[in-house]
Amino acid sequence: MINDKDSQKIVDYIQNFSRKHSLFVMAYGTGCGAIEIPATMTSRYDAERFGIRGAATPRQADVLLITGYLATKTLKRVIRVYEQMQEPKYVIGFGSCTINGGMYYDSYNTINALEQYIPVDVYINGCMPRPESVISGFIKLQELIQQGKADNGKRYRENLEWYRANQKKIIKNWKMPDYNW
Amino acid sequence: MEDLGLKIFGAILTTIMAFAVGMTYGGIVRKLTARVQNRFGPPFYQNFLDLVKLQSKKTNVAHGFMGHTAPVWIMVASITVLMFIPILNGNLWFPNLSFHGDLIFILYMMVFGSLGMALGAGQTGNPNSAIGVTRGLSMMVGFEIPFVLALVALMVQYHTTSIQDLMQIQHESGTWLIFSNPFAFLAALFASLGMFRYSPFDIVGAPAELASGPMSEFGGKYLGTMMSGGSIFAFIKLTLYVDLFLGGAGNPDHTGIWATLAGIGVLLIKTFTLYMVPVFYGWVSPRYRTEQAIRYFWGWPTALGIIGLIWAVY
Amino acid sequence: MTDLIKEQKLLENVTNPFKIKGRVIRNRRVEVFCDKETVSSVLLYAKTQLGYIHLAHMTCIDWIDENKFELIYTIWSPVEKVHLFVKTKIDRENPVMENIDKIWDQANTYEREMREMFGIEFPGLIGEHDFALEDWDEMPPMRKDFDTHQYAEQTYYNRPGREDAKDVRETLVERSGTEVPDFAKKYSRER
Amino acid sequence: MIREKETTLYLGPQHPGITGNMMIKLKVQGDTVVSATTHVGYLHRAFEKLIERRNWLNAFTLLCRFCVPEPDPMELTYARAVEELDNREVPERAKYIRVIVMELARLQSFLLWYAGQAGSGGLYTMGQWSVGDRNYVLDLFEDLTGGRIYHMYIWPGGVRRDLPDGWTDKVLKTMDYLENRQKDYNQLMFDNTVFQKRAKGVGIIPKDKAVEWGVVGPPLRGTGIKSDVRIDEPYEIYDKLDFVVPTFEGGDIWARAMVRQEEFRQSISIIRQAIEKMPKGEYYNKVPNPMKWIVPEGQAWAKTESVRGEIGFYVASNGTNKPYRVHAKGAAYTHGVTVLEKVLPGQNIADVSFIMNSLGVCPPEIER
Repeated sequence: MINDKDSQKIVDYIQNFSRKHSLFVMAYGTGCGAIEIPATMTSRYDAERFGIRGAATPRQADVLLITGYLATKTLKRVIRVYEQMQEPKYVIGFGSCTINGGMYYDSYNTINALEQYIPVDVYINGCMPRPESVISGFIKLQELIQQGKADNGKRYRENLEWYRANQKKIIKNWKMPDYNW
Repeated sequence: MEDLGLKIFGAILTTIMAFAVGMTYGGIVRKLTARVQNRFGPPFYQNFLDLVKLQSKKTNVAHGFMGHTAPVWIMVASITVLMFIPILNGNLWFPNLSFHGDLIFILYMMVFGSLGMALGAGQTGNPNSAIGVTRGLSMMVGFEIPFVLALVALMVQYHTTSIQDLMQIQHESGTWLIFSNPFAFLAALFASLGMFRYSPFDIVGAPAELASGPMSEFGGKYLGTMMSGGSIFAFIKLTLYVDLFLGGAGNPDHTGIWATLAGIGVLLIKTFTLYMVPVFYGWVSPRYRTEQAIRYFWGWPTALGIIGLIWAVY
Repeated sequence: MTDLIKEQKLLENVTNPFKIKGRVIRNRRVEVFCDKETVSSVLLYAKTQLGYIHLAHMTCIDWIDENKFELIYTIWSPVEKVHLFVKTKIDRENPVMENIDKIWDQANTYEREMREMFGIEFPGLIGEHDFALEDWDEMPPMRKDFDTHQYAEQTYYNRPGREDAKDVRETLVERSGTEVPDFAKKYSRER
Repeated sequence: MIREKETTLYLGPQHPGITGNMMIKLKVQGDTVVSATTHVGYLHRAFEKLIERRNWLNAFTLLCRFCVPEPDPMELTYARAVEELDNREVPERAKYIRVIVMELARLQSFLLWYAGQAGSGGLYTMGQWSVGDRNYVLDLFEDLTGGRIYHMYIWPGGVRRDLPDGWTDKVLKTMDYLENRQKDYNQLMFDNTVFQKRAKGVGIIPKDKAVEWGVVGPPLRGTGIKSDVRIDEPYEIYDKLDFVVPTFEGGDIWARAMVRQEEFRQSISIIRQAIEKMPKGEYYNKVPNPMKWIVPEGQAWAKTESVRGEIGFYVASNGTNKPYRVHAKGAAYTHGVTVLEKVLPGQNIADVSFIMNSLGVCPPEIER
C-alpha cells in the first residue's frame, strides 16, 4: 500500500520535474538586457534544450524575465503582466540594474531594487550578463523548482499589502484592477 | 456484449495512441526544427513535459461559459472525429463507427472544434483573439475549397462516401488513390499545408502580429487541453490522408496481434512522411498575409482540385 | 581654412535678410543667433529658399546662471552639405516658444519632449502631454535645479552598500583593508 | 465596401512583434490600420540628466547603452564631439581601428536586423542562423575590448587599447565566413518568393517627402536618395576608403532590405580595406587625468552613420570636468514616432511589426 504522503511525494516529484523542464518565458523585453535573449535562445547557446521557450502572452508564461532597469512607466505594466500570469510563476531579475540600480542608481525614473515591488526568485548579475550566466540563472531556478522552493506567487499573495504599498509609492496614478485572479 | 466491451476498450486504446503519436510527432518536429536551425533542440518528449506542467498550473481566471468550455470543444471534436476514422483497415482493435456517408460527416465535424474555439476566444474579449478568429475562419474558407474538391473527386470516382469502402477498394485493387487520382491528392496536400498551420500559413496565431491569436487568453489547463486536442487532431488529419490516398494501413485478412502491430508501424511511417511536407515547407517560408494565403489556396490548389474532379468524372 | 566659401555665402544669405548675427564655426558648420520671434521665419526661409530641408536635431540647454533656455535648431542641406544652427535664448521663467511642427512634422516629437523635460510651452502643440514620463508632478526633470540623485534617494529603495559615484578603488580598499597600489594612485580624484 | 467597426488594438508594450519596449495604439477596421499613435517612454532612464552628473569619461558607460543593438556609434559620435571641443588630434592608427570597430558593429547589427525582419515575418530559421553567426562578430569584440555587447572602447583621442596579436587575422577569417554565409541568407530570405510578396509595395515612404519627414539611413537610401554621413561629411578615414553607398528605388520594405543586403557586403569590404591599409603607430592621444579632465567651454555637434541612420550628439561644455549638456538624436527618434505614424495607416495589421523592423525602430534611442 502506498500511503498518502508517499503518493503526494511522487506527484510532487513529477510535477516539479515537468515544471522545471518546461519554462515558458514571457516575451517582454523590459530593458536593454533583452538584447542577450535572442542570443540565449538561438543557435550557439540554445536555451530550448533545457525546455526554455518563449510565450507570447502572460497567461501562457511561467517565467517573467526583468531584463535590466525598470522605468516607472514600465513597472506599472510589469505589475499588470505579473499579476496576469498564472501560478506557479517565477521572476528572474536580470542584470545589475534590478539588484541595486546599477549605473542608473541616481536616475529619477528607474527603480533600484526589484524585490521591493515584485518577489524575485533568482538574480543574475552583470551588465550585460552573458548568455552563459543567463542559462546558469535558469539552472539555478530549475534547482529551486525541483526543491519546491520557488514559491513566487505565494509570497506575493501573502505579502500583497506590503508590495502594494511599495508599488503605490512610485506609481502615482494607480488605475489598475485589483489582484483578484 | 463481448463485442461492445472490446469496442469500448479499442476506442480508449485508439484515443491514447492518437494522443501519444500526435504529441511525439510534435516533439520530433521541434527537435528536427532545432537541428535545421543549427541548434541542439529539446528532447523529443518535451511536449509531454510541457503538457504535464500546463495541466499542473493553477488557473484563477474566468472568461465565462464558452471561455471555459472552448478547449473541451476541441477535445470533444477531436475524439469524435477520431472515432469515425478507420485507423487500420478492418481491424477489430481499432473500431470505427464507420457508416455510409462518414466522409461528409467528417468534413463537418472537423470544423466543429474550430467553431468551439472561435466562440470561446470571442468570449475572452481580447482583441487579438477576435482578429485571430476572423483570420482562422477566413483561412478555413481558403483551404476547405481544394480539400472538399479533392474529396468530392474521390466520392465521384468510386461512387462511395465511406472511408472504409475507399480503403477496401485500394486494398483490393492494389493501387493507391494517389496514383489513380493524383490531382485530387495534390489539391488535398496543398490544403493540408493550411490545416497544419505551419509557416507560411501560421497566420492564425502569428506571434509577431497577434501575440498568440485565439489562444491569447488561454493558459495553464486550457492551453494543455488545447494542445492535446490539437495533437489528436493532427494525427486524425494524417490518418485520414493516409486512409484516403496512401492505401491506409493494416490488412483485413490478418487481424492477429503481430499483424496489428505491423499495421501500426506502416501507419506511422506513412503519416510521418506526410507530416514532413508542411513541416519542410514551414522551415523555409515566411508567413503570408491573410488575403495572400486565401489567394494561394484559390489558385493552383483549387485548379488542381477541379482537374481532379474532371479526371474522376471521365 | 581657405575653402569656407559656401559657408560664408550661406551666412550672408541667412543673416542679411533678417539682420541677425552669426558666424562660421568651421567647415560645414554655420551658426546664427536670433530672437525668439524670428526663429520660425529664419527656419522657413532656410527650408523653402535655401534648400535646408532636413531638420537634423533640436535641443535645449538650460543656462541656469543666465536664467535662460537656449534652443538650438540644427538643419541640414542635402545639396550643400552644410549644417546651419539656429540658436535663440528664451526666458527661463514661463518659457514659451513658437511651435514649428507646421514646418517640420517631426519637430512635434522634439517639442513634446522639451515640454516635458524643460517645461517649455509650445502653443498649439498637438500630442499627449506625457511623452517619456507618466504622471510626473515634480519640476520638469531636465532643468538644472532638479536634483535627480536626491529624488531617487527619497523615492526609491536604496540597497545598502551602493554609494553615489564613489571611486571603485576606495570601495575595494575599504572592503579588503589593503592600500591603494601606487600605479593606481596616478588617477585618483584627490590629486 | 461595408464599413466595418473600428477596433482599438494596443500593440505593446508587452507584445512579441514590437522591437524593444514601446506601444503603438492602432485603430483598425478589419485587418486595415486606420490610424496609429506611438507611445514611448517605457525605457526612459534619464541618460542626459545622469551624464550631467558624471565626468567626461565616465559618461561612456552610460553612452553605449543609449541604443542596445548598436552601442559603438554612440561612443564614436560623443568622442568626436568632445574631440572637437578639446581640439584633440586622433592618431592615424586609431582612426583605422575606429572604422573597423564601427563596421563590425554595423555587421552585428545587420545580423540582428536579419533576425528581426525575418522573425516578424514568420521565417524563424533565418533568425536562428543569423543571431548564431552574430556571436562570431561579438567574439571579435570580446577579444578586442573584453565586452560582448558594451565595449566602451572608443575614447576621446583614440581608442583604449591597441589591437591584440593576431586579431586582424581572426577578423579576416570571420569576414570570409560571413561572406560565405551571405549566400545562404540570400537563398533563404531575399530569393524567397513569399518574403518578396510580403515585402514589395508595403510600408512605402514617398521619395519627395522622405528628407522632410526626417527619414535617414537605409530607409532613405531605399527611396533612391543617396545620403550617407560617411560620404556627406566624411569622418575618420572613410574618404580614403573605396566603397559604394547603395540606393534602391521604391521606398518599400523590399527596397530597404535590398539596401541593407548590399551594405552588408560593403561593410565586409571596408573592413578588409581598413585592415590592409592600417598604419603602425600610436593609438591613443592620451587624456591627462581622466578623473579631472577639463574640456574647454563650447558647443559641438557631431554625427555618424549607424545602421539605422545618422546619429547626432550635441555636446555643450561650460569648462568644468562634467558635461553641461549632452543631447543625442538617433535615427529612431524620427523613424519610431512620426514616420511610423505616417507610414502605418492603410497597412495590414500583419505588416505593422514588419514595417517597424524595416525602419529599424529602437525605442531606447527615442526616449533615452
